[in-house]
Amino acid sequence: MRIGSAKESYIADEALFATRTQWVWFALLLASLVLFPFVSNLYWLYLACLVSINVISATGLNILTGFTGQVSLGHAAFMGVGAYTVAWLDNNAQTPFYLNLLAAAGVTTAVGLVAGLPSLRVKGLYLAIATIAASFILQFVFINWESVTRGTRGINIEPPEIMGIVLDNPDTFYWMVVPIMVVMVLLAANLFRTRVGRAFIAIRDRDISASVLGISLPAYKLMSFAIASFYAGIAGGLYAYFMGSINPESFPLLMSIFFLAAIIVGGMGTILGGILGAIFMTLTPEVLRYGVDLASPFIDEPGAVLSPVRTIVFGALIVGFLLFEPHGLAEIWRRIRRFFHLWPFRT
Amino acid sequence: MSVLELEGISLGFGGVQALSGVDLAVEEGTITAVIGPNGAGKTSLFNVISGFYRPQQGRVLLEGRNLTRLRPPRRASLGLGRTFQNIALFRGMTVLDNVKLGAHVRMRTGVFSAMWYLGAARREEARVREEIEREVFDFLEIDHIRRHPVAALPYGLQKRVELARALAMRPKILMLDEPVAGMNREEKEDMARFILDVKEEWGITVLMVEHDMGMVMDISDRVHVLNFGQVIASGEPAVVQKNPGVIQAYLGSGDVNSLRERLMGESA
Amino acid sequence: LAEEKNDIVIGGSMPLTGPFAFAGIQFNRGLRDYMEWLNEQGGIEGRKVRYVAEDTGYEPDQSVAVFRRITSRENVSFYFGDSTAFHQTINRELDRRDIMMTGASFASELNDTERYPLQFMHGPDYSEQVAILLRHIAEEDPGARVAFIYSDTEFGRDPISAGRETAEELGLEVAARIVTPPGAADISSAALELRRARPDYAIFHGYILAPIPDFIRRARQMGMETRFMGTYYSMDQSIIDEMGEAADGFMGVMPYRYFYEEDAGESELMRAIHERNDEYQTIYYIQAWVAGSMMAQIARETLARGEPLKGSRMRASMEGLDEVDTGGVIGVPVRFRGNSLPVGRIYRADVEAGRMVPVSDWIDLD
Amino acid sequence: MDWLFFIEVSLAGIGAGSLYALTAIAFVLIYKATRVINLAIGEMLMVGAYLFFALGAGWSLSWWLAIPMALVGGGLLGMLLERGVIRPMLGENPISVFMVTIGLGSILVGTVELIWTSAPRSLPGFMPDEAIFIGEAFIAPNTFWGFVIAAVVIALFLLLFRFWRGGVALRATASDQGAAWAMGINVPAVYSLAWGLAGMIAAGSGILLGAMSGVSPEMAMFGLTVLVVVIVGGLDSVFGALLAGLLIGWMESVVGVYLGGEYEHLVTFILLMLVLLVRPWGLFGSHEIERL
Amino acid sequence: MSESILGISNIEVVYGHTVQVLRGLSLEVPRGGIVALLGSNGAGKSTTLKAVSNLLSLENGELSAGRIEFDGKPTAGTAPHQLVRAGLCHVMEGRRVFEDLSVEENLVAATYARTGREQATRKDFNLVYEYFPRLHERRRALAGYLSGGEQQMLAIGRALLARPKLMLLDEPSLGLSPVLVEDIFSIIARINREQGVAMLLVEQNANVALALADYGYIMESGRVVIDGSPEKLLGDDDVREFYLGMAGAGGEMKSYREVKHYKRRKRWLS
Ligand SMILES: Nc1ncnc2c1ncn2[C@@H]1O[C@H](COP(=O)(O)OP(=O)(O)OP(=O)(O)O)[C@@H](O)[C@H]1O
Ligand SMILES: Nc1ncnc2c1ncn2[C@@H]1O[C@H](COP(=O)(O)OP(=O)(O)OP(=O)(O)O)[C@@H](O)[C@H]1O
Ligand SMILES: [Mg+2]
Ligand SMILES: [Mg+2]
Repeated sequence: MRIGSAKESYIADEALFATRTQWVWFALLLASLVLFPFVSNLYWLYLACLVSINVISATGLNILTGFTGQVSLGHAAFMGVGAYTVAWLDNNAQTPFYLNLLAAAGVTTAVGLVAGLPSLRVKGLYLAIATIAASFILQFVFINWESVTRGTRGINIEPPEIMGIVLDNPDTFYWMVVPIMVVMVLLAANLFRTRVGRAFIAIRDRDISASVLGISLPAYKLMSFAIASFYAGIAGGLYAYFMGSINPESFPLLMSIFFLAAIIVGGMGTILGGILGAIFMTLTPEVLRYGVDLASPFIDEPGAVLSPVRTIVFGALIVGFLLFEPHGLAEIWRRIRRFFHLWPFRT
Repeated sequence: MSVLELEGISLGFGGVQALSGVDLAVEEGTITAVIGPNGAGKTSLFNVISGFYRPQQGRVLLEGRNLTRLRPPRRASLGLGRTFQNIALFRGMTVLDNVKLGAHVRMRTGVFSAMWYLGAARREEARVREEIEREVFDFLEIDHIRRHPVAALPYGLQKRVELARALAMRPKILMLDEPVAGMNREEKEDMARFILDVKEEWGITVLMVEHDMGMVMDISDRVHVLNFGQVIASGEPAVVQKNPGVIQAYLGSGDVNSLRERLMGESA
Repeated sequence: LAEEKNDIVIGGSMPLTGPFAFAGIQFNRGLRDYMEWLNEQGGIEGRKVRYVAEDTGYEPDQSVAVFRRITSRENVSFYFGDSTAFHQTINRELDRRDIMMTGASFASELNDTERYPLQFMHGPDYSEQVAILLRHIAEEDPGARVAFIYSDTEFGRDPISAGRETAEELGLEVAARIVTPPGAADISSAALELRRARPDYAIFHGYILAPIPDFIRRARQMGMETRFMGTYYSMDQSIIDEMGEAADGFMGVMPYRYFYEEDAGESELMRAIHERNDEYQTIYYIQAWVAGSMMAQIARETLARGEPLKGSRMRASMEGLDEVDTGGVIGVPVRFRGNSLPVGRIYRADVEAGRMVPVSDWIDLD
Repeated sequence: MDWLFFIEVSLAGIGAGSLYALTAIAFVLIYKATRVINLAIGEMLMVGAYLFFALGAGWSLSWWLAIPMALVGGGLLGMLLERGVIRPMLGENPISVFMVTIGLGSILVGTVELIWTSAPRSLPGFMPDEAIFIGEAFIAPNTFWGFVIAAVVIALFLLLFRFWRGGVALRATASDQGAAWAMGINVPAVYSLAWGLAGMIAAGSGILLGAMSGVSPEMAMFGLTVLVVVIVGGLDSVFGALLAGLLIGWMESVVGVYLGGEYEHLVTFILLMLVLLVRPWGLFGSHEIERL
Repeated sequence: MSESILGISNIEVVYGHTVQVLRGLSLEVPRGGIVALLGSNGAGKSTTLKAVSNLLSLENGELSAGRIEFDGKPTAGTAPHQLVRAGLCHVMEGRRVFEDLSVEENLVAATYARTGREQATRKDFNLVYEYFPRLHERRRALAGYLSGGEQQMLAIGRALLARPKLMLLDEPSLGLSPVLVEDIFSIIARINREQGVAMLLVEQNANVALALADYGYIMESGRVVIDGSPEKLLGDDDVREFYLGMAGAGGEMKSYREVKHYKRRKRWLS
């Protein structure tokens, strides 16, 4: 409940940031994104870039899985398609980087549409498993289509260049990837203010009654797959540029699970959830690393427990959130906000 | 004039013949009730009309247009609105979003304009929002709950939201599957009033399935009786009510007092 | 702290956990011990050497993260990597930061001075390892039939096409190429395929242990007389401990001396290793010493030329080396060809003696 | 065509397939009773193998002691997972439960790596070592004995589901736990039983698999193929699991030999896609009821 | 042996630690008697039944105060299946048949209710089929494909097979045709008479429920607001208006067409 926010028009009521405070927050957030490079070191910038790429990808998966209810375990493979498109163009057709990125998104969208076809026949868990199959088939293509992918040897990508500046380091890359991330997130947020986004949610909640309400299931399911793949393509393309080299093992099933975990932990079906989840899941290993550093006086060979502990924590986060906080970090965030909103008048 | 006509609809599931050769016409501007024993095929008939089931035979005509080959979404956009026997709201959404979804078929925004949310998309959202507020929420007296998630609402209100959603479609014909099942008398009275107003103020033709005979007899203009997938009687409520076949198959004694005596007899 | 500034820093992305941990832990210990020993000897040109490493779990993205983390805090001159994918991914960054790198990967792909000018291998690449094996076969048994058994991974596929060409050149017949899917559980049908091909020799590549024992056991059950061979990463002593009887006669290529080798005394590094350790040390531990000593040597040479410890300069001095000092761990004088040292010896598992025994001379692919 | 060779390859494939089938039955059991798609089945199998490894190699118990203990351990693990994680998720949407099992899988793998590291290990041998010939066709002894053991267990379960009233109880519980409970079925016990039994079977398959190709955390990947098997066979059909297991085992084997090992998984997943498109509920599964 | 088979005193139920639904509800069901429980939507009728059969835990609900006794023993701490086996059978709202079991298998599942007692025989099945011949016709069909009425018959049939001492019936007439409502209620009456099963009957169809019951309770927002014999309840103005649809004190049935747009408030709400 908010005091003194009577809307003057329905347009205002439908706005993304309804109140002045929200606008202020958004501006502050943008400002801190701008200031961040000036106060952090390269390593933190590296993480920031990685987080941004993951936010894009997770947001895409959230549209498909969180909002439309189509579980996909092939998201990483779609990113792979984007990455290989960029890599191939970079090595074979000296096209500029933004064209490559758009092409990556385009190709991935096309592949995503095909991979989404099973969703017209099957749903729920069956679909999830069909996407595992799709991801294995893509993996097979990455490995065996040697003339394009160089097979298991992997393929190198030159860093992108904008107006003569080579973005070969996080401190420059940051200025490219963060704005893209912000735009992609805003686009996704807009989507769910309109009929298209609502139709997605309707399909998630009850697909047959959605269809009787005039929502064409095949069209919207495929649309959702297409949008998610578009995001995956952009993220994959950026990933290829950022890493500078990719191979078929860069996009394993585990990575798809990672993104699924990110949206679970963040909160399925909220834009904020995708963002928070991607940030949280990308940074958790870092926190663990510090934790293990702290614990080093007490255990011998602390380095050697890090990776199993990471695996365990990864699983425990999925289980824990689903058990105790099924709406994820986004819900925790809302609760915090509510608390401070009414503070000191608690309800 | 009939808005909706069914011609020779037959529908079977494996061994079960749910509908066989049903002919039925719904006159414009009426409340038409379909009654019949459980399992007679009423819900199946609705499902055939909205396109969820494909009949083996027969045609569905809406304002003379053959719908038989169309899929459910297309039929909805041509003006078939409906509510469901078991509430089928989108439980993850608020009342407002549920109702907005009803207006889905009347909106045009595509993905691209949706994502940029500029100009046309923005205007369309605002327009629909305003219409819903003005016409639907006000009418059904649910404006106070527009921001509530539907899953938490009491049953009666959920039914009302479902009606609101169907109205937001601005359908030519509104199909209600047991709109007052599970309600007490008081709530039934509210719902009856809404249904009458839908007909009278909105000018929408209503086709409804209902087992509450009191209500069916009071508010409907025409009644069709279905039994074992066949129409066994049609006509004015008062006439149908006296049809011995209908009484035997469906209505029973219909008299509380005689029932009471019967029950007393049973339990004596 | 001023002193620390002058240190020569060697960074490492170490697979202390994950499927490669058995080697990673040894690399880590080996490098640590070697640096300690080196500092006891007075460091490099009076400068102390410091070794900084973190676990990667053998995940390339973690390796990259560790690299970023270490290089953002330290002025790194050398780096030790853990997987081919990491070596490839980080290459651009190496060039940018002018850091020299070696590591656990002997991928043929990396043996390309144009693409990977700042990387080197302290042994033969996988194709060269297979070539050494084939060379030995061709000598022992001219015209023999050879089968390749490899896993369907980047690691497994690496030397296969080159291996076929080499075999043809040497007049050997490639009787079969048998691919096993990654993480394969059951190799029954692959074993049948092997039996049908009836090769004289079968070379495994792309595995650590499983499914090698299974293959050998089944071949015995089917009464085959094929001799089995492996490449570097399946040649540690542990294969005898794990496989028991079945390991007898298993052969493979090894560029370094084993810990228990009699003529260990000839070698300075082996002596140092023995001083520090009473128990058996794995070949990975020894490998780390070799890697360390080569880094030290390159650094020494560069400093001697009066140049800074920058990758490009170090590359030049590395190429200038007429003979690489391996502290005697590699039994013959070697020098870089491309990014690798294409030298090795064939060893055979002697289960009764409980150790690996050399069955060939040092083979230099030249 | 070399028919003897083809037969040998087929037998080897069917032998491997029997393990798929056995593990698939653990999966089906859980699904039948609790409607949970258990993606952690591969990990449960792996834990079973490690338990046997720990008891047999670590504590050097003899195999006839170590195997029952590992089986019991697997059963207890199943019950523990059910009690601790699955039961609190009762009534949540199936997708959440499915993802919980992914999380569980991760926890199990991490724990195994923490305790035993991820180095591959070999199990103490317990199966006869003499080569077996059917006619002239050779079968590896552990494939053969693995097949025999799996076949016996599967047959037992087929009989159980046919003639035991409990089968109805399992399915009733899966269909609507609330109603089943209100019908006098001890729902918590059914849950524990299903998971316990499944854990036991999974551990058994783990031991058999480990005896063939050693144990390592990578074994968990076996679960993925099992997933394909159950989907192809129909999630709730024991018979389907059996047939699909053998079919896929055989197919992988033949494809691996005649096309090359890199095609094994590809063909499996293409088969999966085809089945999903033609019969989404699997070859023998039952159709989900959907009404308005 | 106490007079009543079920005694509920002063219970309170909270859902999800936050929503209090029952606020000190008390009622009693005599042995072999039929008691009707009426109330508007959301009053907490189903919650009451779930509290009795201990099924609340499935929905994150909790009995936070009060006491329930079945057959002289407190039910607290007894698992639902044990209560059923002791003779308390809950026919839940919304039928809740096992959709992907056949009709016959649904009945087989119900035999678990008799674990520890005399086992069900073919005769028991035939008895069910005799009460509901329609079920016999469709005994091989999947329950999920039955029509609403058939499912309701199956739900009651299952309860019958359980041979309970007390049946909790939650809106058995929901969605049934008038003739079936009559049938179902006469069968309920028959079961009550022939088998001596006590019934706690939750119904929206007040007319029929009060016709059948020996005693009635009317609840609003979690507590009983009025109770008494059917005659007493039928004579109450509020009950007549809000539950039976009779205009005022006059006793004429109101027509739905003439529903007033303003409403009188219930006396017991003020
Ligand atoms: N999807 C389906 N598959 C198989 N049989 C079905 C299916 N849908 C309905 N039926 C069968 O068709 C018949 C008619 O069912 P329908 O739901 O239309 O009845 P109804 O008249 O709406 O009954 P009620 O008043 O109880 O709702 C029933 O016998 C039912 O079992
Ligand atoms: N699982 C639950 N969690 C939270 N609140 C619940 C839950 N179940 C029921 N409620 C709330 O408890 C109240 C009483 O519900 P209950 O189902 O007992 O009502 P009822 O009298 O049976 O109504 P009806 O006539 O609709 O069946 C309602 O307001 C409902 O919203
Ligand atoms: Mg119906
Ligand atoms: Mg209720």
